[in-house]
Amino acid sequence: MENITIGKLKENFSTSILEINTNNGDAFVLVEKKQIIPILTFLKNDSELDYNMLIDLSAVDYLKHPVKKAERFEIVYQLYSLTKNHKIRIKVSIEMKDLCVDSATSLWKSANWAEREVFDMFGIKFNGHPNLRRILTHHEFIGHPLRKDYPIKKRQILSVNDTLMDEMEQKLREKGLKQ
Amino acid sequence: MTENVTAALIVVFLAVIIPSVILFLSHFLGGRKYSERKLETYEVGLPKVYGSTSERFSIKFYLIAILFIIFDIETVFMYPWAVNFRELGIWSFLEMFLFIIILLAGFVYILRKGVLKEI
Amino acid sequence: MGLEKFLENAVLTTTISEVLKWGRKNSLYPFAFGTACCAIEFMSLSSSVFDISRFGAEVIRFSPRQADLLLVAGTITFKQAPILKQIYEQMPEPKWVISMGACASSGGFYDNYCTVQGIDEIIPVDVYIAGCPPRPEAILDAIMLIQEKIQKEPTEYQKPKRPIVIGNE
Amino acid sequence: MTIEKEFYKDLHTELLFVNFGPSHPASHGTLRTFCALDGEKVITAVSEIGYLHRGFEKTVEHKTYNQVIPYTDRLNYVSSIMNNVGFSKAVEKMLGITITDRCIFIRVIISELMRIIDHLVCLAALLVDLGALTNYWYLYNKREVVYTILEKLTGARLTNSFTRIGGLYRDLYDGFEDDVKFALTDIEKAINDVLKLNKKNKIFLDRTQDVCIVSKEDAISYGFTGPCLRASGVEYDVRKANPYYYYDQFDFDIPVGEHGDTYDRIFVRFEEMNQSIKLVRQYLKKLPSGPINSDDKRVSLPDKNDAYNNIEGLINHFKIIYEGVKVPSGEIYDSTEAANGELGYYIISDGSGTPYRVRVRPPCFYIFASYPDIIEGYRIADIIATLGSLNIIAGELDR
Repeated sequence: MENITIGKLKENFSTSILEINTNNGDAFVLVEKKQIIPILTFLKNDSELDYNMLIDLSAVDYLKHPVKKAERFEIVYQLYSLTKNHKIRIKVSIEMKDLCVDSATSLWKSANWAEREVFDMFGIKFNGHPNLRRILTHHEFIGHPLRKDYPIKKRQILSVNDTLMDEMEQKLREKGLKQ
Repeated sequence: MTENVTAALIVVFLAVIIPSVILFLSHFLGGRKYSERKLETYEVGLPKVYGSTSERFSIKFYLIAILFIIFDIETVFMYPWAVNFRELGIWSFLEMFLFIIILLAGFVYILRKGVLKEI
Repeated sequence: MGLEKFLENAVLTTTISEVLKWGRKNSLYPFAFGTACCAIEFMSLSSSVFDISRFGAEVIRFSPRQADLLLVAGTITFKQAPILKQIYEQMPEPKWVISMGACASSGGFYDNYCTVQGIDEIIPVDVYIAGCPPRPEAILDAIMLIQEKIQKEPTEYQKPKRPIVIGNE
Repeated sequence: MTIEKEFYKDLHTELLFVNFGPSHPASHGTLRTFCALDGEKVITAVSEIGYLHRGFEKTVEHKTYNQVIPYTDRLNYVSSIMNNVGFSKAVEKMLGITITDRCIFIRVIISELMRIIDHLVCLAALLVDLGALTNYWYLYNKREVVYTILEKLTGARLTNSFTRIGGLYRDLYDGFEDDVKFALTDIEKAINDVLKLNKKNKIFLDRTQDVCIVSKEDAISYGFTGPCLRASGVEYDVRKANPYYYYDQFDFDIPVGEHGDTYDRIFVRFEEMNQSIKLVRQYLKKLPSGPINSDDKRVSLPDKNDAYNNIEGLINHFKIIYEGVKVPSGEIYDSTEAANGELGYYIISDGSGTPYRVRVRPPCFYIFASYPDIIEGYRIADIIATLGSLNIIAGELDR
């Protein structure tokens, strides 16, 4: 049963698709890092696929996974179409040397905070993200906790809370209220 | 005549003495221990408070304050009138009615101008 | 002296400290520092089934200036710790702290990089409540222990005689 | 005819920076919004979360699957069994085991009860923030009625880790059906009382109507799900879109709002409570009898005399408890309709008893991400009403 999404993806982006697989009933496609934004825009704007909702964006660290993967990190986009009621999982693998990928905030606003959390937890940078900062851990935190090599009990104390003024000024400048 | 005055004096006495006694007791009896962090302004425990008290306030608050004062004083004038409403007879009723009409005109102006909406 | 005999049972004579203790004990103003699941149990504490106002602690203040009982309900993470410390510092003097729940008392079952392992690392705590979340009756018991501690603790006008032991008779 | 805009512009009053901060009565404990105000109106706002980040995803990587369930309780601690059901459903799908019908029915009945009491607390807290204090006691006492049922059933009031992988902690106590029926009529009475108080209340209507409107496109782009998305007019409910646990065989309809303002978000929740009550009644009528744990040896513990008398039962019992349920290597993303929206679990297993990675898709993370943008231009009183109507639960938000 070749679902329509994979069929269309093969037609248009056959070169940049690295792996297609189904597991527990869900299909997922591993794509090239360079082609991720064109693929996502195609999935969103194509009338037949119409993936208008990015349900979830997360990352996985395959350092200690028994099955050896080519690169260490993988970013996972769960897409869902409200009108067509079908979903697809797009994966992008990120190698340790070049920890960055293009940001999807231009396509969906839900990617904004999800990417900030992936940056906070794994240290993967998103080019073109409007406000890439830590979101869950405090601003004096060093290291990225959800990596497999970060010890679970390594605690870091926060001395002074973040005043958020720099973030606020950036927003004010965008609105033209502050020089 | 005198029992009215004595009644008023008792009220004034109570109104002045009791709060001052309470304030004096709490000031005198309560323990006091100041630390540098306790005297900082309370901003939900966050380090930096922005702006100072000498900054300019938005004009809208001034409007609200003035409107409140006008209509509050109006009700203050009504109290003594309402208390001995019977003895004062018809003329005072018409006088007070005139007073209310004037203020009502001001109120209609405010509603038309939509001052309260703008806040 | 003859004063009591003369006034018989018309007037009760007592010391200032007793009056102060009685006043402080029965009108605790809790500062509900609720962060996690214990805050929901604190909400059911202040609703009418387990009524906290039976102990005079019904007026829940959200500013440290008007509170004298800091009730820390929920997990305190390292990001929240400076705020808790600052709020504790800014509370006026006769103040007591209840650490409600396993997370506040010892970090609970979150033994990881971001949870403070017990708020007594940051602020002195008077009464710990076990449970995750503790039942509302357990919080009422803690408030009674605080009241017992106020009754036994010497006020600023008395010299401290010996360490106070609460809750075991 | 209002005051001309230029009248204010040249007065160049300063922006007032205020923290609607972590410990504020209306900020549910750990949400912080740094607002720049002009008078009462919010010009721009910046939100900060993470004050209750307890490291769920890191801690869970060292626990076996059944040990993860108490951690999922503390995600959305207002309706905790819904998280358990979501997690166990995802793991059971990975294992490929089918759970018994009675277990499905009990899970749905308790989940719908949890959805009702989640909306009760959300509306109670919201109405307290709006100043309507009496509704707090009307609604909150009905939650205590359901608490007594949960205490009898699971032993805990709030964090009742009730499901296990492949079944439940225990069967229903007898007299459960009558308690639930009594609780439902009680809740209906409380909802009517609160609606009588608020439905035509001018102050309530003025404070909630046309406040922080979220358009349909914005709601989808922000990743809204659940009552907040339906309030904006998008009819998406996981129970209808891809039904699980026989939801398609029972009739209930999804309330959908038109404007997507605070008023719609509140009344979608009120209407959803009525639908959930209807659902629980239908499920109660058809509650089948039979075992509650699936008989699959990889998952369910052997019964008592097996574990004590023969060696296979003993080893099986020891292996499941000690090394945890062995889930075949693979990955899954499975979602259920929790009270705040679509609660998804993306689980990667490496064949051992402990999960390799559990990623929770928290519904209110994406809803709160839009908060600084949707409150621009509204007054402080409105942003408090809006925060209440979004029902942000910090445990689920910061994980």
